[in-house]
Amino acid sequence: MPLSILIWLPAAVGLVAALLPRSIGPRLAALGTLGALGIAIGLIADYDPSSGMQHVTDETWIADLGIHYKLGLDGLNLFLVALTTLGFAAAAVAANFRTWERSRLFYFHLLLGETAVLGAFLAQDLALFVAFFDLMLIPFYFLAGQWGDGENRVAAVTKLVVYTFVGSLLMLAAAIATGVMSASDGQEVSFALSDLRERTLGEGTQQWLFLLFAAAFLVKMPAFPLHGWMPDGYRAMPIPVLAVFSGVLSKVGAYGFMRIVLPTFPDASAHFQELMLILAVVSILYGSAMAFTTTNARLVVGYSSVAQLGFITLGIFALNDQGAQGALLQMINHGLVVIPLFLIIGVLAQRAGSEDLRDMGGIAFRAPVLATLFLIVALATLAMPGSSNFVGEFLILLGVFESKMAIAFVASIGIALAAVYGLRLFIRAMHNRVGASVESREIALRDAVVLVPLVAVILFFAVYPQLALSRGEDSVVSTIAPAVEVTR
Amino acid sequence: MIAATGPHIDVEALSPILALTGGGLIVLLTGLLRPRVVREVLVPLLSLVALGAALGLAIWQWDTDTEIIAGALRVDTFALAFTGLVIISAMVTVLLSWRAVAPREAAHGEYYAMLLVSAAGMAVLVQAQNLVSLFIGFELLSIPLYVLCASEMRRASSLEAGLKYLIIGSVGSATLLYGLALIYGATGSTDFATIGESLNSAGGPVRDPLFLTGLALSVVGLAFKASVAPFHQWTPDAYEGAPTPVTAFMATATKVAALGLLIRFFDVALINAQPDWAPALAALATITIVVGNVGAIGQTSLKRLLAWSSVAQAGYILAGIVVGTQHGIEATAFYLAAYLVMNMAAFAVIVARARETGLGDAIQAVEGIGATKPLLAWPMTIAMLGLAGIPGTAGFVGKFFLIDAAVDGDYAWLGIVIVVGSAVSLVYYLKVIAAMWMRPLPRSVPALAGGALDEPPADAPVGPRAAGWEVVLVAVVCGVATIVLGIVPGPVFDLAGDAAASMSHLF
Amino acid sequence: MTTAAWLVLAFPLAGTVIIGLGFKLWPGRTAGWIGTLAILASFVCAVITFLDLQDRDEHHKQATSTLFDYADTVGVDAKLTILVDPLSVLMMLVVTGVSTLIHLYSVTYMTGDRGFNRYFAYLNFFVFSMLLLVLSGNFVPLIIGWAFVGAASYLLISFWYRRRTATSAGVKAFVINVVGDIGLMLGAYFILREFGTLDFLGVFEQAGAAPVNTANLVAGMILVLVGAFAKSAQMPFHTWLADAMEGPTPVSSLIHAATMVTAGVYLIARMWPLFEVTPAAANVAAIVGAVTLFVAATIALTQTDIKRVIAYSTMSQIGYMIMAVGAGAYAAGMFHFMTHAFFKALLFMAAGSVIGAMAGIQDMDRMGGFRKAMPFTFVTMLVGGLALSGIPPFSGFFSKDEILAYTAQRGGWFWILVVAGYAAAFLTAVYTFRMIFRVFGGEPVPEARELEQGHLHHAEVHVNPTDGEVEDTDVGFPGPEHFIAERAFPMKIAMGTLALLATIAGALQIPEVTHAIDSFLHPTFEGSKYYEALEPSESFTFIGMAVGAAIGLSGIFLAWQLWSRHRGVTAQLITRLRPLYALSHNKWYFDEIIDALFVRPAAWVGRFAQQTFERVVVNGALVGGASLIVRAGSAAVRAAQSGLLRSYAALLLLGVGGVALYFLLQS
Amino acid sequence: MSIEWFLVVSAMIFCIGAGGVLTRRSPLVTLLCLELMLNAGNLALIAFSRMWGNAEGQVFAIIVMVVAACEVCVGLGVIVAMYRRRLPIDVDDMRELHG
Repeated sequence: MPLSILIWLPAAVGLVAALLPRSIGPRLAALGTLGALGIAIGLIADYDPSSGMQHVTDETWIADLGIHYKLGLDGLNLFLVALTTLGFAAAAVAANFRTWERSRLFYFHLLLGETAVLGAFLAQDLALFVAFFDLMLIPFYFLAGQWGDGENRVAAVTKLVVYTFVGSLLMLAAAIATGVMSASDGQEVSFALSDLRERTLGEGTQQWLFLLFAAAFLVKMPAFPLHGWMPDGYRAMPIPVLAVFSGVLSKVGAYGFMRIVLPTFPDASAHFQELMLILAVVSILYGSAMAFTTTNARLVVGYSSVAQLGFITLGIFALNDQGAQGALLQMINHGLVVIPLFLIIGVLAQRAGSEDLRDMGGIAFRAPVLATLFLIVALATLAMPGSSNFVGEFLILLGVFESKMAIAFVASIGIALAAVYGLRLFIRAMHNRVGASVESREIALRDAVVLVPLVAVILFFAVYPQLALSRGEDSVVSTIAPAVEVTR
Repeated sequence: MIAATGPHIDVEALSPILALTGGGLIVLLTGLLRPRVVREVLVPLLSLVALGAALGLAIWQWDTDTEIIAGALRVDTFALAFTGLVIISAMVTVLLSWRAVAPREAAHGEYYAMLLVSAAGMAVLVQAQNLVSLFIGFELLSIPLYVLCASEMRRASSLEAGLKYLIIGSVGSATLLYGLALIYGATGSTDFATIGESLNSAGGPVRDPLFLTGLALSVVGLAFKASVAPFHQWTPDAYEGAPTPVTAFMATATKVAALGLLIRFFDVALINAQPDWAPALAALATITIVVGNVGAIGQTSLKRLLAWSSVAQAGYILAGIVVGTQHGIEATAFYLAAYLVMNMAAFAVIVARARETGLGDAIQAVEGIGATKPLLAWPMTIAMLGLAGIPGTAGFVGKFFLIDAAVDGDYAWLGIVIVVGSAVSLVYYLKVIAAMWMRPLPRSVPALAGGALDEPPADAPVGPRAAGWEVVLVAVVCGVATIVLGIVPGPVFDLAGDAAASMSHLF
Repeated sequence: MTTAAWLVLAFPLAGTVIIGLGFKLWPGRTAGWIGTLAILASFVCAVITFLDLQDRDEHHKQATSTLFDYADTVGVDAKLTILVDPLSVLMMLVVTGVSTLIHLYSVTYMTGDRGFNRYFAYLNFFVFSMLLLVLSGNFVPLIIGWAFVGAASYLLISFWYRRRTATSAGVKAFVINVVGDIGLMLGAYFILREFGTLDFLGVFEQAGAAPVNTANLVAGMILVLVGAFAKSAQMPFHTWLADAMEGPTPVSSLIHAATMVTAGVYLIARMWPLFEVTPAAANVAAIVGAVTLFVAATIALTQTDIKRVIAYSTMSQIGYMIMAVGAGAYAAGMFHFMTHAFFKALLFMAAGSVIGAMAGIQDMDRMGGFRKAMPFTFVTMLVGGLALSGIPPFSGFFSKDEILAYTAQRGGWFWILVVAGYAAAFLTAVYTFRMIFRVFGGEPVPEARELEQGHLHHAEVHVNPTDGEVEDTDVGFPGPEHFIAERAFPMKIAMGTLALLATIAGALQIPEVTHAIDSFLHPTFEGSKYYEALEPSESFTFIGMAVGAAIGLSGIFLAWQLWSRHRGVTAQLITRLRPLYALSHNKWYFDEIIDALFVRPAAWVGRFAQQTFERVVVNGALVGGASLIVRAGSAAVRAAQSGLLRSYAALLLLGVGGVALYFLLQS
Repeated sequence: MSIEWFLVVSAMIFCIGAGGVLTRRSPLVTLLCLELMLNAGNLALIAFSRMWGNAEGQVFAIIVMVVAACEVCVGLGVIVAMYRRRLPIDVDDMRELHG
């Protein structure tokens, strides 16, 4: 029940806010997201690591198709849910400090998006997951298309939606096939993940289904070479929206691998392990290479995300506990750093009048606080030891090291490259001579209100990642157990 | 004295069709009366009443299962369900036609009478279980539509549409007829059941070239009506040329009837030849999905765009028939219902904007309405998302159901074709949405109804005027229905289930 | 006792936070004093810890304490553990002690810089990181400390962040250090795989039992060495150190001379149980150390930037230490670490004082004749120089000779290393006194004269000493003030103390007389193959010392000949030995080589991805291709939709034919 | 006389009709050709009904005639309407709707 409330609260608030007068609507929307955040924190507080799936809701949705409205919370999605609420809260609050035309509609879409993402994370029924997964994108289409930046934003965001939908819809077909085919004669067709996990599919079937799912998730992340939608899409989105899009939505793909693919298609996962690992490594290297050559600040972060998601994929397809734990932690970490990073880029763009690194420089000159916040986030992004991101990468690489040592060594190059593009971003924006058109101003209070808490969370996890690890451990281990068994 | 005892007539079972035809006659006659109010208000009202009556009777007859008129028609839940859909679509059409141009030009009485008769034809079609009644229904459906297409007689494109539809349609029916003739020749009967048996019997004509040719020809004839590629080419032209309400009717009711018939024809009469025709139909479905979706890209006329999309949708629905299972029929029935509401919402908005802007059905007509006309923008948005199959709408559940059926019937690859098609379809559905929400209101178009136009395009009906509350109502209701069907599809599922259940020979 | 150790960690961190959060509040030099006191406090705590340790009996001079589980999951036991034993205590003492003095020095030296508060926040953060590194009893905290010092060093190198030279030097240092971190991390993986734990003691216990030179472990230890080399600027990871001189001089003195760069030495010493079961890896360390100490010495000969000369000498001296610990002369290595910390910090401070007198100029070609103008600086630098050159009785003499003597005890090919060591010792004396003669000897330069008249020179335009770009004195550039020891009491104290230490510290470890360090560290190295075994014979020791002293003196003599007596003769030498000179002056072309091997290829890949691949494949083939197909299909279909009624009919009948054909083929 | 001959003839008529639809540009002629196609169907029906000796085919045929008549009426009606609007009576000129 609390989960249903958590999921539908944002959408409901969004709807109400859309009907209220312009002066109140946005504020209410922000409050709604904060409320969701509150609930999420409450869930973390009373989460009990030992007792598996919690707060399970299981209603029949469409009997004829065996689709259930089944939600559940465990260590695997606990912190991702929290991250989602945090990200959307940050975005909503940040947005509140800007004026948007037709603002109420803006918040309606934003909160609808939050509902969809939360649904995707909490769904314990494959069909339900797919539904939320596909729904997720639509509000962002409106957000980017109506309130985005750039002349050809509509074209860009259409490309984004169509591109990702090709993947998602393939997954829809695959999901249905999974449900139908896994039901052996006499069995009721069921999409409940717990059932699918029991009902094993034939090796061949698993393989083509795996590929369809992988297509959806890899596009969503995005992973090399399926990131074609990313550059234009990222350029088109308004900053607060982009922050959540990159910080939260990209995780759903990775989460899908852990929650659905590994348990449901263990043999296929093992069969395609090398392929996925190689894809991941290439993503890391390619993303990094792009990140330290692009001059558009957004895209530096965008491509760095490609690399980071590569690490996460790497951890997942190490197909062992360390890798999975690392991947989960890294999902949280990446979300935590990317959200403030994009917000900071927004601040920088105000100061430099452009998002191009070549127009920036010396912004730290009169803005020590901004510089410090940015520095902390940047160091976390490049997985500086002492940050939670490092712990994530440490576990991920350890996992890969245990399963495929050579790949671990190649991937570790990515860490060095991360240092290069991370510092490059920081220095070319904040340091060196003050850029021609740059006006170095200290961070405004309204930006600080959003950024400081986020940075505080980063610092907290840097000091005590164990919080996430200990709560995640049991669930992660048991979820990916089938795949681990196969590889043994 | 000899009491003349005519053949027994099961009036109850026949009542829906009777209501439609009778209504048609009454409307036709009422239309002859002079006073304007009679023609412009009473006539549509009467048509609504007739349709309402027919619907009521259909519901009253629910889960009867009898043969009437010496086995020419079969009244069962399936037939009634499809009849119901047809009638609903007709009712909506009446609402859209009220205060439209077409009825005024082709006298109201005639216009609505045609509509009712055509509906009656569709009812006959979905109940037909005999080649003869099949053909009668087929023509009873088509001929009035030819006229309706051409009913905006002052508009050249309307006439063109009418004639094109007529000629190509006649070629189609001729082909169908010839096919039916051959099937009759091969099996010696015009009754579906008997045909089925003779196919079943040892040494039956399943492999007989005569029969197979007949099969081929009739497949084409029926596919034509359902605008399945490559027999779809009349669709865009007819849809674009015809008066928008008529287009709406064709797009929805005709599809329902044609596909209902296809089910009856293939899954009853020819079920035993399923291995023969299923692959062909699957191939046709694939072609249709591809052609329809790529054809819709880059269209600037909304009606034409929807025409192409309806082609694609026909392809999706065909998948439900291919597998020849109850599950498939259920899926088809449900999808048709969903398809009906989604399209009606869209067409209602087109009608409204055409009246308000005088830009006709050009996509510019809806540009920027997101900001000014939420009551039109939202239904259109929902309709587009629904047709694209986005979760939360009837379209998603429907597609889910269809793919489920396809996979279940070992046609998984068809499921994949469907989803790829849907992905492509996003390109043009999103284009419409973008036009509504992400483009500014064109300067020339008055934001509010009743404003003046700079220069009205060639065949704009008449200058801008109010959309009419009934049109907006239709849009909103259908939009809401789309969402509701997407979130609580249960009830409609049960109806579809009943409909499929009457195909008891399937599993 | 561990509480005191925790406090050692706590104070600098507290200092950072206090200075950082209140950066707007602290007026004048307050922040500097806060920082200094914080470090002083932690020095006191270090002393307390030391005393506690002394009270314990020989075999229990070791204590661990865990604050909390950092990342303890799925077989990874990363706990926040500190390990207090003689080795870490020695490090603690030196680090906190020297840091205190350098903070004191900085309070004056950085006055007037608009980044004063930021500077001390960074500096305290550095000390915290260094202590974390030194104290950690588990690989993960070690790596964290390891990376933190790297970050602190980056922050302080590019402290004057509006200088492009400074920021690029910072990036260089950071990235090379990250490479080191990665090495350390991968090394830790091997160790974890081998012993199933990341806890030092846990590992060390099992290490003794482990078979010698198992492939896994050797690989692991080599990777650990990569970490050590990167941090300690050993070949081929040394190139960042010279550029690191972009930072303020006290920073060079603390981080890039006394403490951080010696972390590698500490690491190897700390890991002795592992290195003793992987002699292969240990030998690598010894050899690399030897190579580095020689190469660095040759480079130092020809540099003209005073700070870079000292930097290369640092590299060279650390080479000695690495060689020592690699060869098993742990105590000697740590001893040299300590003495080096004293005299090298001192040298940098003196250099800083000179630079102050030169108003920021660091080029020795522009210097000269400061002896009269800056007597105190001269004396301290002389002391430092003598210690560095290994002239008895200064501290460097004893520590360096102990290293060489112990290494020689390993016999065999270690002799080659020893020879290299002595050769480098000679060069050391030469370049050290080259520096001293060129700065203090000869005709006084204008700045010196000005100073003699009692006026400290101030440049009218401030320029970046490296690339000569003109600068203002606001945040991100050096402040307008300059300071020399003669006129700044805190600087005097700091330098004086260090000078004293540099002179007398040798007394701790006079062969055959005192064994303070040896015996103090003994508990840590209990059970080591080499610790006692390498004790050289009396005669051997004294021969070694004699040779060492002789070499040192002859070096100084040569320097005197070249740069004091026959000025200008060097010019002829340069022309005569052009290739050698070029090799040395261009630092053996290491920058160029690394640039060609790694930097350029990486950049090229980046450009290729950026300009070609992304456009052609990712957007071209994958996105464009798909849309192209769709659009083509659309065009075709719509072309067929010609509007020609008869063509429609034709297609229809064609379809009929097709379908009929299909069905007939069925039969 | 065996059924084949009837079929051959009806098939030929059907093809002639189809050919006419494809070749002739006057809608009036096209309508005639459509009649031919339908009547080809009729012929076949009657032949078969003869072959099977049941009346169904004949009934069918009669109904088809009616239907055919209706179609022609509608067709002529539309053509007249076009004529009234001075539109060219030529199927190839009806190309306003395309693409």
